[in-house]
Amino acid sequence: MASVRGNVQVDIDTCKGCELCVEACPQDSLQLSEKVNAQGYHYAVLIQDNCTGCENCALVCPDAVITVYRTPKNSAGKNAKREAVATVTNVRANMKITVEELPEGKVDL
Amino acid sequence: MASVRGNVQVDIDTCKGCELCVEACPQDSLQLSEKVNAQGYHYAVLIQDNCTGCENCALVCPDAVITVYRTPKNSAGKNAKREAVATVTNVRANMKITVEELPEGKVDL
Amino acid sequence: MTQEILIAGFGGQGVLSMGMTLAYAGMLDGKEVSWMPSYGPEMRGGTANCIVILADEPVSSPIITSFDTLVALNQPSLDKFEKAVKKGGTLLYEKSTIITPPTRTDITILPVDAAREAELLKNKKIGNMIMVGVFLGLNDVVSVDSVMRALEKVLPERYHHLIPVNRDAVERGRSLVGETVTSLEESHE
Amino acid sequence: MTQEILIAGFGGQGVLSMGMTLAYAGMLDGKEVSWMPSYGPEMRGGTANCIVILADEPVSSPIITSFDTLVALNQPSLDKFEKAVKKGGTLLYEKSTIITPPTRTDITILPVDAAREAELLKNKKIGNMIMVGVFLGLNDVVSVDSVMRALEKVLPERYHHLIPVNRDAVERGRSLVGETVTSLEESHE
Amino acid sequence: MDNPREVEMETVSCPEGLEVVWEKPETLTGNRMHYCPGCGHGVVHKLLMEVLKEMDIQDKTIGVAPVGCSVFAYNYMNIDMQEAAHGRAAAVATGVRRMLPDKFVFSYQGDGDLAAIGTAETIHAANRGENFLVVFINNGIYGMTGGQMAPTTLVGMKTSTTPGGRDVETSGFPFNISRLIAMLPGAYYVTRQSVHTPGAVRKTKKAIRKAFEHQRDRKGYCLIEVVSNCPSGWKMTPVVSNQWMEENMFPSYPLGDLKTDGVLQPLKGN
Amino acid sequence: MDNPREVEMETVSCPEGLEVVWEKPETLTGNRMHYCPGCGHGVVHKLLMEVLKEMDIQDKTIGVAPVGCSVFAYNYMNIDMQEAAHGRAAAVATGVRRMLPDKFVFSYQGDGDLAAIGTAETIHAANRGENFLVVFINNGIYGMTGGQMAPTTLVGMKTSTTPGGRDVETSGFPFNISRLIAMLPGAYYVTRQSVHTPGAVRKTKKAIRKAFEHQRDRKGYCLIEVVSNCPSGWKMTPVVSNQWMEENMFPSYPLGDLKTDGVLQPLKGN
Amino acid sequence: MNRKNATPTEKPDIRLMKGNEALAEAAIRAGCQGYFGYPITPQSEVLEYLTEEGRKRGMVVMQVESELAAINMVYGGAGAGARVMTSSSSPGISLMQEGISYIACAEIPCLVVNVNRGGPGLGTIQPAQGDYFQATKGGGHGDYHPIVLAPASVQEMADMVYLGFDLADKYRNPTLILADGALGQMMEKVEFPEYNPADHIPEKPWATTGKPKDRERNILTSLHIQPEKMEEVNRRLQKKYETICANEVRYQLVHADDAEILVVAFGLAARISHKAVEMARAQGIRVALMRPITLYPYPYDVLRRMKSTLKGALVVEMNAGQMIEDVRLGVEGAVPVKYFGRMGGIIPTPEEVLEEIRRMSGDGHGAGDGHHHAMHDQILEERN
Amino acid sequence: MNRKNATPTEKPDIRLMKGNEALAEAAIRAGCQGYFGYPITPQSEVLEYLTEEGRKRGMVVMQVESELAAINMVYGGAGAGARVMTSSSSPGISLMQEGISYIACAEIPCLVVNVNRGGPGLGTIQPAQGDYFQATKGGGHGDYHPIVLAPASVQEMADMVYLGFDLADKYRNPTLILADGALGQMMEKVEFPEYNPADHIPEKPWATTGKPKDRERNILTSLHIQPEKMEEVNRRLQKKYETICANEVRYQLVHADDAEILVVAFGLAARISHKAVEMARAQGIRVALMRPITLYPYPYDVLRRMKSTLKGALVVEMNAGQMIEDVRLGVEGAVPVKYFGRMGGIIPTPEEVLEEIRRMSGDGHGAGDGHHHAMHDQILEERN
Ligand SMILES: Cc1ncc(C[n+]2csc(CCOP(=O)(O)OP(=O)(O)O)c2C)c(N)n1
Ligand SMILES: Cc1ncc(C[n+]2csc(CCOP(=O)(O)OP(=O)(O)O)c2C)c(N)n1
Ligand code: SF4
Ligand code: SF4
Ligand code: SF4
Ligand code: SF4
Ligand code: SF4
Ligand code: SF4
Ligand SMILES: [Mg+2]
Ligand SMILES: [Mg+2]
Repeated sequence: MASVRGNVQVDIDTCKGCELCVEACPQDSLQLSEKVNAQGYHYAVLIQDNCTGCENCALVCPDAVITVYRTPKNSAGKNAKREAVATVTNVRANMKITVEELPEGKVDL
Repeated sequence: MASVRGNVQVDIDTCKGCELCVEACPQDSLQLSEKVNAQGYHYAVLIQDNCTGCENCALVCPDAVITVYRTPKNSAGKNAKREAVATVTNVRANMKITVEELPEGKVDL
Repeated sequence: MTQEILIAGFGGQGVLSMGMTLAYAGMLDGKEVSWMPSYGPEMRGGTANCIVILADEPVSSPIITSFDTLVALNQPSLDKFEKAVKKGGTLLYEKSTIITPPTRTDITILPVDAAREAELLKNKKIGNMIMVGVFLGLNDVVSVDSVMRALEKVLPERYHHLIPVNRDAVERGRSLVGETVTSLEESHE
Repeated sequence: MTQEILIAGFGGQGVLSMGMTLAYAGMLDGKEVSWMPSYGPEMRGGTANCIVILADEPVSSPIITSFDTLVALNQPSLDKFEKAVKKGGTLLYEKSTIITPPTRTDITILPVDAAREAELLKNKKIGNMIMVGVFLGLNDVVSVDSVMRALEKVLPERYHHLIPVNRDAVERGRSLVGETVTSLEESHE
Repeated sequence: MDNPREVEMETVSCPEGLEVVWEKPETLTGNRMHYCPGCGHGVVHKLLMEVLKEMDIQDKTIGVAPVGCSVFAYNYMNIDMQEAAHGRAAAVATGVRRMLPDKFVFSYQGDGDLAAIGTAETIHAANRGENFLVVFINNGIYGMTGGQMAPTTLVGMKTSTTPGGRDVETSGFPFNISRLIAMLPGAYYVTRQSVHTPGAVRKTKKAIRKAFEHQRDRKGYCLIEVVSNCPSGWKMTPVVSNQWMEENMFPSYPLGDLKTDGVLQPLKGN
Repeated sequence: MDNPREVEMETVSCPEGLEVVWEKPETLTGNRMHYCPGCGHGVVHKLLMEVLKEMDIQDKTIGVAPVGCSVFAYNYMNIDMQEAAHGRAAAVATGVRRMLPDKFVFSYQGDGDLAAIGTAETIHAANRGENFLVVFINNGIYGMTGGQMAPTTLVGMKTSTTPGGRDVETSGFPFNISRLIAMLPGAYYVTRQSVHTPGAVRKTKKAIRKAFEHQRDRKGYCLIEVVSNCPSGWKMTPVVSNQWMEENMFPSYPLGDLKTDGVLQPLKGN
Repeated sequence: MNRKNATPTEKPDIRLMKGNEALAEAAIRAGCQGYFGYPITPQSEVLEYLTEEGRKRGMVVMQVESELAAINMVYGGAGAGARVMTSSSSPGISLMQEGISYIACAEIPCLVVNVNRGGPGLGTIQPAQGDYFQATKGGGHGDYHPIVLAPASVQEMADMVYLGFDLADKYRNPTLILADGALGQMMEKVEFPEYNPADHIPEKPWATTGKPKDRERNILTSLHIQPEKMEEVNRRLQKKYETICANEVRYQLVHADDAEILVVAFGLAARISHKAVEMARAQGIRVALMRPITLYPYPYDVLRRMKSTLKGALVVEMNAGQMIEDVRLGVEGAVPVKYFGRMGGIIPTPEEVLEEIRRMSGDGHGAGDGHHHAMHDQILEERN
Repeated sequence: MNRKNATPTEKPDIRLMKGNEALAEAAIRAGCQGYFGYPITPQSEVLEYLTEEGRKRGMVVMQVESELAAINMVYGGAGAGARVMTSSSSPGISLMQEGISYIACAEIPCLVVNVNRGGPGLGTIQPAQGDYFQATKGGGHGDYHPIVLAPASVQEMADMVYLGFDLADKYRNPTLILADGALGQMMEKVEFPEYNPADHIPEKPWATTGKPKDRERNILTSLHIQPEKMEEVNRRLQKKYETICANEVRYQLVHADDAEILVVAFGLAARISHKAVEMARAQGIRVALMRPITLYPYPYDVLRRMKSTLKGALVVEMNAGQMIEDVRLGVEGAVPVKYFGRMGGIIPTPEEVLEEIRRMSGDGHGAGDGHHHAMHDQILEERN
């Protein structure tokens, strides 16, 4: 469905969980985390790999905590492996960090 | 010319000689006196007997110093003798007061 | 006996009414009481706290900086106020919202899973009354009776149908004290 | 020698500039001088007055209530200030505007027909300078020379072509003194 | 005597056989007004007091005087009055109005008072639809303080603070505040009148009467702007000032109703 | 983990092979904003700073913060700023503007600040055609002081000082001040925007850019009203607040240009 | 407007309330008919409470466009004969200074409440007492004085509303209540006394209510363009202030009998100082507390009376030292006067004050002095 | 904005001018770049003169919508680094109190002129000194002090503009000139000194002129929401005020050597008192005059130094007795302090003051004392 490949990073430490990005994303790529950050907010996270880099989420985010990436127009990295999509700056000893590789097959650009 | 007979009294002590009544009188009945009152103003005086009692002078007078009279509609006093037309409340010992009877003939109502 | 209490958490957690309930109860018990909310624009961020003083003598300042009891309902509150508990004092905290638990060793620390207990009582809003109950279980500065009577005064009339469940929450909180205190070690996992 | 002068009249009569001319002249003569206008809303009615003090010592207050000389240019001013002339002082007044002349007998009173004199000099506006001249004819508190130099400073530049006629007016005023003083009796007709 | 027709004598009663058609209403105190000769303030005072007399509401009316030449309005109007701080007459009137809902209340204000320092109070009273009348004397100048620029001073008009004429760059544009007020839903009746001719005087009086009737019927906020002269500030004779006013003020402040019965009227003029 | 797709890890650089298309401009300081979650203030801050960055005028711009929730704007905008007294931002901006005619100046104000206590300063700055930009956040409430009625509060809207909903009799009408300002000849560009959708955000940014370009070209006063939300004051979640805003605020404050290039635009809505 | 029946007498009634709310509730019970205000922390609850409760009970309660508007509406409303008030906090009160000067000169009775926060400027919203000078010396122009009351508890936040209105009416003068953010925000026990407005509100024949045929018109003005007239007005005002000074001084004196050190403090600072004084007494220090309840008129006399037996005075304020001038004026150089204070919204602690008291008393303050005096408050009203 | 070259040096130049005009002319010469004001009697000439002359010479001069707007424009303009001023008279100055408090807290140097008229309220437009308290104790909220200068002649109306701006810049503090209607309206001789703004105006690195890449952004604010921070700001301000008090006290002392009676007066009242003192000296009364030139900081020290040799002090004011408190604070109860004053725009006469002096000195003030002392003014600047 998405013809352009994009990606977003959320500064989850600063995210306030307002959900406006979730609402604004045409791809339904975002959702609020069940966990809270140190401020007690359920921060936004990318839940799908279909981000088109349309910027919508970043535009509406009041706290400017989303950075948006996209395949360069004359792109080399078109099929670059997708990696980290959310910034975790508030890692604590007791946090459980799960990193899952997204299956390559799902990237259908 | 004037079909209604009128008359005005100017409180010359309070008159400020602004000349607005003179300007407003359709009958040119008013003029500023050459003499000044105690405030130093050339006060307004009636100089003709053709006043129609139209009120114009009184309406525009900022100091509300003009009283206007007119023959009653169902008038008895239609041709009543014209008398005093200006109030002199500031008579001083050294003032020269001239009273002239207006000739009856001139009253053409 | 004087108790100086700080209750801190998010806006919606019933911080202020918890404090008011205690203060009102104290008043009914003939204590000198004061209740003082924080009212800074940090409220923008959604945090709220209040200081409750229950005393035998007239209260001098309603604003104090160290406390016999801290009730911390979220992480920022815990982080900010842990050090404000008097040596030997008590710290109650809402377990479900705390990522990094307190570390002081010179005070009594009780994690309370008030949110879960509230859910068990089928009313998410009464976590604060669970906490009141825990507080009562630990202190007899005000009587349980007065707290129950205070509830009627503190709850707006439109919520008076909820008085019974609030009472239940207070009771449940009191009964938790044994359990919680024994689980103290575990909370420092 | 100190001279305390009040000049009072209508707005357009040059009251303020008359005072300024005297003050400026005093300054040129090395005197301590002050000039103080009245600035009340009675100005609405068109009256104006100013106090000029010419002194050998520093002037304390620029606002005083009794005067060596009163120059009254209209009836209201005369009525209001006649009593403010110090015993033995001088009262000059503009004859043409006065209906009721002054009645005090303990001061020197001089009616001046400055308006007519000004007309004779073909400039209605210089009545005030006629008065300055009369004042000079009566007092030597400032020099004629300084008054003449003061005129240049007091008149706005656009009126500098009128300096000669103003000088003439001052001269005429001085020369009037003899005539006026002798006609004093008559003014009390 | 230069003019033989000049007649003066002491008369106190109505001349024989005539009846009084206009005399000073007793709602005026009779104190001599301090206004300069020919100033429009006096005319408007008179009209206000005539209306109170005609409606027989002298005993029910509270006036609020401004700071401006009309600061002494209470010396002339024979009614209970409050003297407001400069610009705050609308606020003072609101206070009176809200405490005395059954009385009649008006404020009387100059252009500096109403449209400069008092802008906020003026606009918010209108926006609240306060049930009182504001009489607004627009003479394009600060009369009382000696002729400085007012918000309504015309472009190019000379005043003591616009010696080269009002310049838009520095001082902005003449401020047509009545037009703004007419836009506010709280305003019920907004009109611009003058008092320089007998006809204009009659119209203004009608407007005042209408406004008090609206007030009686609790219709809300009414504003009567009177474009007026300031012979002293403008440095003109009264007669010339009125001519100048017609030629210069009216094009910028065209006379007529801006809003009647709560309905905006089509714009006239620029 | 409840949601297996939730991915978290420490990443600091741009993901391999991708380029940044949106990131926080360095004209924002990076301080965490104190605004409530979902509050429109943050979006507008961001847009302003993006425009300064794009026009490369960060070093030439002086901002004026109000008293209101955006009182701390200077903590977030990485430019020289002055914090004005409540309502006086337009006066403060005038002072800056007149002393620094070659710089860029804007004020940033809430509806209470701009349209209640600051009415006079707001209107007179516009009327003078002061060459600066006013960014006006209309959220229909006093956010900072805890949710009292603002001049722009809708009829029937509940706030802590209109517990039964705003009632016209007591509190007057919602105050459409941008419309009044657009009427003033000194105003060059007046527009009403919002920031609740990506499209709205893009439009608002364009408006801001346009206003700064007008300022550069010395066209005079520009006002950008942003109809915004106040989730806390309205007691709604951010998402619901935006829906509520569309449904309730926009009819009273219809979006679009009120005046462009000095020309009044036809009225929309009521 | 049937002002005398505005609020029926109610029986005493004990509640736990915020100071701001207690003040608002008292206003309703005191027969206040009009409130005009503008929100500002930390006193917005006054407006909010009155909006709900006051309106229900017949009051006109308006949130208006600014404090400037509010104070001038108070002028208008109170001038129309009603009991009217406004409230605000420091910056808002500064904006009212012109209006208060007008009100004082036109002799319009009304109540103004300042819930003082930390200044200057926008400052902080935390409690402070930095507006003492403004309140007592006259923040506006010209020679005038509001009567200034300084509550020190939620109870007094209520009590001083009745007193404030009554004094205002008695003297046709504005009364100012100078509280602080903590007193406004804190909840304490409060008991509302019986109070029937009808028994307290005098006739106001001077009010502008519409001129009946048979009386002269009433004019409320502060304009007296003739200096002679203006001086006369000023003399009349000064005379009134003298009467107020003679009759209305109120203060609280604790442990005065044998005191060597006198702590002087008002409002919240006085509560804290009271505690410190008790602590010091427990340690045997002979220290007393004088709490001015009226800041204008100021209890100079009690200071004058005490100065000969004192060794020193300590003024405790939540500002940089303002009331200290009045204390110095009171003791007239007879004893050293020290200041201790906190600023910007910080509240001093009893321990800090105790420390200062100890410092003043010196180390050897005489053994055997450690007798704990029972607290005995006396609220004196001098000659009244 | 090349502020340092705004006004080129001019040579001394003697004129006969109104005080208001002299003040305005001095402002131009002092390199004032911006004036924002609103007309009010008796000071409108400042605005009018600057409109004509100031604009010609490059100044930005604006008549704005109100005093409230004016003071906030001063905040903005002076905050942008320019020399900026405003002027008004009593009611207008009251309206500026919030703004002045903000300016003081944000430490923005500027000049505010109050040509005091008779109050309170609308009062009269005649000269008075009733705004002494407002000026010196702080009419606005919170702990702050403008530096307050009190001219007593047209010459000083000019001189104090230079001094006022220089002090403002030196301390980043507002300076207030407290004159009165007579000083504003009267004409006297005035001489303008050489003054090159470039030599006096310091760099203003704190000003908001646009943030270059290589410096931190400049923020002018009075908001410090954390009480700890706000207290810190207050402490910094208090420290500054202490420095000002230590360095900037100015006063004039006449006939002090052998004086038994000290007349204390400022501004116009001091001129009049001076005359009275000379008259009294001529009658052999040992009386001196102390004229505070700075009202804040106040010359308490000179009073403290003199108090032991005095029999009494007489404070002469054109108000109901305001400065008398500062004099009492200065003499600390050591000598009786009497007040004589006129109000509402009335100016006391030298004769009236003499009468009071005579009353104080008693009848038998010692024969043979009738030696006329030559007047010797000394304008002292304590420690500076
Ligand atoms: C607070 C304050 N600022 C300024 C003044 C001075 N002042 C008195 S009247 C006035 C303006 C008068 O102009 P306007 O309102 O147009 O009335 P007019 O005299 O023209 O009728 C001013 C500025 C004042 N009295 N109070
Ligand atoms: C003189 C003064 N009055 C009142 C206040 C209190 N106050 C602070 S912000 C504010 C209103 C804020 O509302 P708005 O301007 O709409 O901004 P928002 O918080 O909604 O963004 C008020 C009344 C103040 N600080 N100063
Ligand atoms: S950039 Fe567009 S597609 Fe990607 S998460 Fe954001 S809104 Fe969704
Ligand atoms: S819009 Fe921004 S702050 Fe809100 S949830 Fe999304 S990332 Fe977080
Ligand atoms: S009433 Fe009419 S006709 Fe008679 S004098 Fe007046 S204006 Fe003239
Ligand atoms: S209009 Fe009135 S004041 Fe003017 S000249 Fe005529 S009578 Fe006199
Ligand atoms: S100054 Fe102007 S407005 Fe004032 S009274 Fe004179 S003419 Fe009328
Ligand atoms: S209170 Fe409202 S306006 Fe203020 S930050 Fe919160 S949501 Fe935004
Ligand atoms: Mg005008
Ligand atoms: Mg808002």
